[in-house]
Amino acid sequence: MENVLDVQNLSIEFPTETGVVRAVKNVSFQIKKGESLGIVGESGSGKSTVAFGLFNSVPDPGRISSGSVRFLDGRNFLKVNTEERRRFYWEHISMVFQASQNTLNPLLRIRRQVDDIAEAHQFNKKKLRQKAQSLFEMMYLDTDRVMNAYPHELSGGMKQRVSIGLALLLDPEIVVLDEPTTALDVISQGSVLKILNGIRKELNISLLFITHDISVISEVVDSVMVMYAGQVIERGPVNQVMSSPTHPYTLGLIRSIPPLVGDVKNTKGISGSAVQLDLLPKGCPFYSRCDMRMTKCSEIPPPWVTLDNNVSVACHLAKNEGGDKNDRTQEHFKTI
Amino acid sequence: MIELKNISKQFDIKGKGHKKKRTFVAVNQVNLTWKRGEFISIVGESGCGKSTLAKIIAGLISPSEGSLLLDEVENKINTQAQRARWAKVVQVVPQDPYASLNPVRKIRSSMGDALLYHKMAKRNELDHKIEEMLDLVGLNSKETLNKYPHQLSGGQRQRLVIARALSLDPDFLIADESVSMMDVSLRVGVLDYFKKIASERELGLLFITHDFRIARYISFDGKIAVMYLGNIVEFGDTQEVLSHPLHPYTQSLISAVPLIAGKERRIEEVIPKSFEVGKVYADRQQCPFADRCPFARTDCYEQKPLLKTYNGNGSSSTHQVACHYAEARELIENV
Amino acid sequence: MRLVWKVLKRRPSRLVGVAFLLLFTLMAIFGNLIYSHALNVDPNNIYAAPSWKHILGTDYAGRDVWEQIVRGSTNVLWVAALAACFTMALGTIIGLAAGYLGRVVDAILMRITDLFLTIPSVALLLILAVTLGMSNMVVLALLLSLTSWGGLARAIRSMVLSFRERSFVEVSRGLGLGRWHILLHDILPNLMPFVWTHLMLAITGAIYGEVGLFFLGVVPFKANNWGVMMNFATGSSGAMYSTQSFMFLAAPILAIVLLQTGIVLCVDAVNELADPRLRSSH
Amino acid sequence: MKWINRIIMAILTVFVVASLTFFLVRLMPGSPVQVMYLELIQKGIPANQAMNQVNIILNVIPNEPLFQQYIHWLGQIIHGDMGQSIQQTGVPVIRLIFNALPWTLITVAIGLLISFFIGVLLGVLSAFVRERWTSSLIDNIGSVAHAIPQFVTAVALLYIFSVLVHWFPSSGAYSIEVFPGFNGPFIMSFLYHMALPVFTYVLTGFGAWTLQMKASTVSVLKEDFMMAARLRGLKQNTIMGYLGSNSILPLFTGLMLSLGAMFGGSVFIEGTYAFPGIGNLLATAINTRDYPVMQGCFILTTATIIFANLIADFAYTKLDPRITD
Amino acid sequence: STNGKASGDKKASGTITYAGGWATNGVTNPFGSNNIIQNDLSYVPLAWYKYTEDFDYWKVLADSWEMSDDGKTFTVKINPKAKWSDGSALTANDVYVTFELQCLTGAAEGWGLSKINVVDDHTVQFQRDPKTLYSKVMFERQILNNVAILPGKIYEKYIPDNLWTLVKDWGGDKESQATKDATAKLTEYAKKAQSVNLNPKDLIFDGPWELVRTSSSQQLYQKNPNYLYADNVNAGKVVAINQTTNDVTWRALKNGELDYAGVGYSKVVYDQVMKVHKNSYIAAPMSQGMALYFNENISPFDNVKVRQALAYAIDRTAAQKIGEPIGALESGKINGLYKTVAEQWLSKDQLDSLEAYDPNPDKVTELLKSAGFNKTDKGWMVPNGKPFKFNVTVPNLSDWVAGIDAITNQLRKQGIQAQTSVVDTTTWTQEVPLGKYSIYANWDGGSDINPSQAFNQLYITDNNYSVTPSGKLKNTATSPDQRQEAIPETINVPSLGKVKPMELTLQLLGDLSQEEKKGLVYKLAKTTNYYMPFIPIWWQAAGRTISTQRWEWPDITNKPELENQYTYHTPFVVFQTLGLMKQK
Ligand SMILES: Nc1ncnc2c1ncn2[C@@H]1O[C@H](COP(=O)(O)OP(=O)(O)OP(=O)(O)O)[C@@H](O)[C@H]1O
Ligand SMILES: Nc1ncnc2c1ncn2[C@@H]1O[C@H](COP(=O)(O)OP(=O)(O)OP(=O)(O)O)[C@@H](O)[C@H]1O
Ligand SMILES: [Mg+2]
Ligand SMILES: [Mg+2]
Repeated sequence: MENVLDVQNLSIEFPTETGVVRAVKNVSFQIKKGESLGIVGESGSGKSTVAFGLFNSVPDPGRISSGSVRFLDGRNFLKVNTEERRRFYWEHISMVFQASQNTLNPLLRIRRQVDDIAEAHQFNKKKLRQKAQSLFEMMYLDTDRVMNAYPHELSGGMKQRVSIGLALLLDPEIVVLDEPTTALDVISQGSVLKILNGIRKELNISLLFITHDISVISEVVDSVMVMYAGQVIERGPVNQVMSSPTHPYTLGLIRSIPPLVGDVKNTKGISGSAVQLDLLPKGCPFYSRCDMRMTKCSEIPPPWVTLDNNVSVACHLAKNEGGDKNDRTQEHFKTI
Repeated sequence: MIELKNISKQFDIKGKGHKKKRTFVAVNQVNLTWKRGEFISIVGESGCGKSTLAKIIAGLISPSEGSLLLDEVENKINTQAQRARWAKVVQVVPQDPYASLNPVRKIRSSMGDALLYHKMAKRNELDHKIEEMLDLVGLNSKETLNKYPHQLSGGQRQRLVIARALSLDPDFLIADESVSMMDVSLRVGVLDYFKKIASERELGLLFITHDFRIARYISFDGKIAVMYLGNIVEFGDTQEVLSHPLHPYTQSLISAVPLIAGKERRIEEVIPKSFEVGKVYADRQQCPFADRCPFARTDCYEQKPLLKTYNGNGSSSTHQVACHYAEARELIENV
Repeated sequence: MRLVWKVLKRRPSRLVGVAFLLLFTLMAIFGNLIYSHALNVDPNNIYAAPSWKHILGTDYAGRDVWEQIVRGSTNVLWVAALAACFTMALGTIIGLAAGYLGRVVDAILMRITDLFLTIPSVALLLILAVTLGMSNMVVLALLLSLTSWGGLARAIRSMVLSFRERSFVEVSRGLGLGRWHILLHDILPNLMPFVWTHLMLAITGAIYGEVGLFFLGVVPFKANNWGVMMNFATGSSGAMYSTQSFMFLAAPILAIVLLQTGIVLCVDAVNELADPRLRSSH
Repeated sequence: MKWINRIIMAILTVFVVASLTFFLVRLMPGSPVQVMYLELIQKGIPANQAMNQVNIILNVIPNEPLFQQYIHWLGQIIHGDMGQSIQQTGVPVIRLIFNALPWTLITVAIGLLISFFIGVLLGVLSAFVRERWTSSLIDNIGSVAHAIPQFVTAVALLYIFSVLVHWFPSSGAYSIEVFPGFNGPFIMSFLYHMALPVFTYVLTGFGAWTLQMKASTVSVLKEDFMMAARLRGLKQNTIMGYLGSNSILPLFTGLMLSLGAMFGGSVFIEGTYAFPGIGNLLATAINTRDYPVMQGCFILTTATIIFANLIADFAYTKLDPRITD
Repeated sequence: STNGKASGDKKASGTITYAGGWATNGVTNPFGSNNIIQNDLSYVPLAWYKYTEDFDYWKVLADSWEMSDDGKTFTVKINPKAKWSDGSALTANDVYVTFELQCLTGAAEGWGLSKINVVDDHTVQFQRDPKTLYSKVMFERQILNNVAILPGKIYEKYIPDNLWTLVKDWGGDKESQATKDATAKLTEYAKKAQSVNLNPKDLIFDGPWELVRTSSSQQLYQKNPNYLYADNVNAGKVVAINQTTNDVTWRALKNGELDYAGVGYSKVVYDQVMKVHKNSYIAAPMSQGMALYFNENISPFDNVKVRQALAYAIDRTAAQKIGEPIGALESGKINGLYKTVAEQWLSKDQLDSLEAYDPNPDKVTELLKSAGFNKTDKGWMVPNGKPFKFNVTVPNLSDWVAGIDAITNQLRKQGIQAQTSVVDTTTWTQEVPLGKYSIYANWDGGSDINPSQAFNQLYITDNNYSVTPSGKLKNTATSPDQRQEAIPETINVPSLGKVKPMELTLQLLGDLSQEEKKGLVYKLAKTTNYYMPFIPIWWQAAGRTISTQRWEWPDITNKPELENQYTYHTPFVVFQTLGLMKQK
């Protein structure tokens, strides 16, 4: 299967008064048709920035310092001119935002916002409205009411589902979902995840699912990428990563989720504070919080290693062969 | 011991346009007993009245009906003196640690205020006291005291808020969604603080959350109350409620929790008929969940079920539920 | 002090503003000391050109224009500062009371505020000024503040209302702190950045009102004032109509413009100084 | 229902203001009755006779207690009669006001619209180039223009455009040689005469709009829906429409409020340009203690402000769907 | 209807634009108290007085007139060719009604007019009350020159049937009920006639121009083709611009918009205006000035020596240079009279005998010391040891303020704590007669160049007395404070002995021979010069500016009768009527 999306060495910087913040560093990944990839990481680890990077529209004052983004047509999307880029958006790649409650123009009815999309991409307004209605129906929404409503008349969960509906409107090849459930209630979140799962399978589209809560992800994505301080530190099939995390950070993330059944004794947070981009050592970014750190970790950036189980990881501890790594995960498993 | 007896709180909702004023019941006939040293979690969706209940207990708002008992003595909180006294009994740690620290005051004055006001410290020993408090929550007082809230990290702020609540040496602590704004990796740390401090001081801890994982973690040996539209629909020992939820609402809540691949597995699912939280006004006499309940029958719409002890197969006698057709289910199991 | 300098340095416009403001403040403070004697009328030196003796030339009565500007600054700045303080006090107190003392007080105070906001303030000012005769600076300042506190009161009230709902106030209530304690220690400090910023703007407003009253010439005057100078320059002395008398017209205009510019350019610096959040986010 | 209440409230406010000003203006030193009475006495007319004559000439009952006068006035005002001018015996206040009002209203309205337009443009511009020197230049120009008193600007403009270069006339609202009405020469003459007053309103007014619009635009630009609109591939026009409608909306209330401020400013501006509007009328009335005229101007201005606010609120609920009332 | 009547008239194509209007939004009613019509332009009197010697007039509407020898009747014949602008004849009835209107306001009664008879269509007879203090000459001038003839048709209906009875009652005993009633009635009718608002289209005119349109700042007039002297008039239009403030007029002059304006100047403006548009200045004499008045009830200003000392202390010429630099006349010898009038009525010797009060510091010291004052290093102290305070109140007429400021500055330099207080004009008008100010600036001189009027103002009216029509003095003060001048009935003047200024003034008002009058004038002037009830600072400029850019104005050198028109009439009305103006 071909890659719908191919990102190579994407780096994004934010110049600020105190210096340049490198929010994303050398991030590379590919998504195949129908595949869904999850990005997990703490707040500030650069997840949203990667997403905006895909659209080549990093918020001010950010800039993409290097790398390439290629979609199906194989061109470097970062070099495409504005008008072409505009046409490309939503028809090929669309997005559901982190705070999607606020992504609808508060002054226009949903209907008008659908029309605006139709107009921008030269679709038949009537047909597109019908399409929107059928999508909203798929999402258990009262279509007539929703179409004629102003955003403020809808609840958070409804708006989120409307956003997802709008994202699917033009049958894009890939949909980016930036924390689509964070602001939602448990039941709403559950429903949204279910809907996403269903749609993904039904429409065979690719998803890029961004979240800071690793527990949310496992039902929806095929593979997962863990980010820390703007860098990818582990990547692999979701089951592999979840069941045998290699990087201490990934391990920490999983361990910080209290289980619903069984003993809670082994639940444990990661010490230290969340990502601080201005306090990074030369070597491994996780150095200061890692409880398995070694002296070389602070000096030498860990190499990128691909393990047997299709998992790639950037950690000095990770080894391609040898038993101690397996022992460690094994031990960890027992603790869960 | 704090007891809630038939506590209700109603709000008048201003009518839109031509519509009349309506009374909206945020908390409905809640009975709850909370002993010193006991951990209780309250779980429910947004808007179900969790915070309102917390505020009533903390004496921040007065209930429309019902009474609040401290050690079996009825307790009224009307005057400033009564409020000040009650503050030393119950403290709340609010949801957003950033918003709950005064942004333009230094940590020192934010922390010291209450101590001085209640004359629990003299001005000259204030710094010392504050340092003690900060040590307790594991903060370096030298680094923090002269800073403004925005100069601290989320976790530090949350700990400060806890320390401040504890400064009055209360017997009971209410934590309202205290970790929902935090990163996953930091949550457990804060929860551990709560647990540690509460057990060290034998505090009663009322933990409000919408996340069953957190509820379970915090009150692992305590109790869980599930709220829906102002009502407590299920109440019981944490383990019991989670392993054998009785109320369809609890069941659908638990069904909605995303599972961790490779650790947990879903056995059965209860999906509500609608994903929107309904609204129930004072004048309706029905099961509040009836509109969304996949198992609702006619009498659910006619008669409001009361919270009563469930004596079904194998349950302990502390497990209470407000459902005409309560049925225990096991939804999730370990892999 | 270091902090002030740091904040000022951030933008050149702030430095310019402070320079203007400082200049006028010095004038206001030391002007009356330097020029303690009465203004010298000299019929043989009417509308003299600028020279070393008369930096800005002389006016229609042969009086030194620079001296008048300096003397005027004392009056203008004092009244403006006083009026701004009164405005602040009035607006803040009424705003706090309305926002914090419950619905009845709120309703009454807000009706009054609305009334003051709707009455055309310039007209009211004119009538009051004539009525009270503006015998001294304090009365004049009170008058100016009387017509300008409304907006502030309303803003403060809505801020108080929103702060009242903020979590940290709730927490303070939960800690059993008293109403007044909360008002003074929790809410008021949060309003201070706004109040400080508003103070600067209130000064510009007061200058506008004060100088304007004198410019219109409907009120009695004794003191030197830029407004009086402008009135004479555009009116009876006809300074507007000759290049010879240009300085007499231009000097008060320039003084007002520079002073107002100075204040306005300082506003964002004051804002930043008053608000610890802005200060260290850079 | 709500609007009826508001309208009643508005009328009540106007009434209260009118009543307050009734007493206020009569507190001013130098009552016209006194002035005329003493004049007559100096002419040699006995005191009681002089009083009588003042009574006849001035349309007021001298020595009538203030409260009685007020009751009297109430009776008048209820019938919509604002009384007659004292100084210009026999001329109804209404007529004086209606002679003056159109000039003020038109100049203020045009000035307001132009300054709003310029302010909005500059505000958007400044928001787009933010954090750069052009932006802070625009901001500073805006706030300085806003802070410079109207009369200073007026005098400066008068000096430049009427005294130095004789581009614009020195007084009046139109040339008497044209026939007032809807005809070309009259309109041209009016435009020519109002150029300077309008220019002054614009110069002193646009700054505030620039600052407000900038703040508003900056906050809308930060809104997620703007980014969303861009990523949806909407056309630039549509996006600008989103930005414009959302950021102008909060300025509407201010637009109407500033109408009141500009009415106040007309005292300065019309005085400087000898422009025969409400501001001039009011200043003259104050100088001559013409109570009914003063009151008339006051009532009119207040009513204008209050009803402008009412209209603004009403329009706001129509424009912003989030406000449902 | 009036529009375009003169449009075919080639000769009358020019426009005169002048600044002269004062009204703002007034009524169009030539008899109205806020009339917006420039009556001079639209309504002419029977004759124009030349202000040169008594009995010298230009005939306007009147053909001839005659005063009976006993001074009881004055007969006027109207020019039979006189017409109204609508073409109807101007008759005796119009004159009759016009003067009846004057009776309504009480004005005519004041001059001693007791009855009018219409003899025939063109002849009117005026009856003069012989008891009146108003002289024959003044009576004649009032009838001929001072009242413009208004249309009888329009005003008839405002005249009460029993007018002459009321007029008679009015002149009776002031305290009688009949007098009070008559006054009330007359005023009521006057008010009706004055407050009616007439549409310009309904009005008819007998002057050279008819009113076409008014705006709040301008009025437009058009030539009246039926005017008696229409052949001479060659200005088809006149535009009158309201003179609200001087600076508006200055701007218009500087922009070359005006052909004629009566406006004061400061030096700089004067220089600028005269440089452009062929503007030139005509210094018209005017008998008004600014003076410092004392409230002689307030110590130490009750002391003649103090007042004299102040007169020596003040440099009036310097003050005038600042306050009224252009066109003003120096105050001259202090004697209560306008300079040229004094020269006319007093002989050179008499004038020389008056003290000049030129600035003289030694005199100041001498006089103040003799008044018991002390000079310390802090300045002058009054006898009780407190500082000598000199606080002048000035209405906010800016030229006055500037002048007074110069004076207080002078005084401060001489050790007197002098200060200027400015109040708004209305407050000032009210508070001056109430005696609120110890020293204040006020208008100087009567409104006439006749010395009797000047002294009447100074010694009778300002002293809160009035002369009844029957020639008696009456105190009008309502409180003791009001007698602000408080000039004693008898003053002991060195070299004259005891003088009773009020009585002398009263005599001066009556019918006396010129010689007798001159004797009285000298006594009063001498008294004033000694007693110093006020210090005149300058005589107001009444200069007129004309532009010869569009119009050629008549040469006035050695033609005092023409020169005087600049002071007393709207000059171009007279000049156009006489055919003396040419368009360029
Ligand atoms: N406008 C900006 N200016 C400066 N730095 C920025 C800006 N936007 C983002 N950053 C920096 O980029 C980093 C990554 O931000 P990003 O929003 O991508 O994080 P995230 O992983 O999406 O976090 P969250 O879970 O909170 O959404 C942050 O550390 C932040 O400091
Ligand atoms: N002061 C008030 N006036 C009117 N309604 C109120 C008021 N406070 C709360 N409510 C309503 O009462 C209901 C319960 O509110 P509450 O804040 O207790 O919910 P919650 O369970 O804490 O929700 P969340 O999880 O969102 O914090 C909500 O529907 C809310 O709209
Ligand atoms: Mg993000
Ligand atoms: Mg809550």
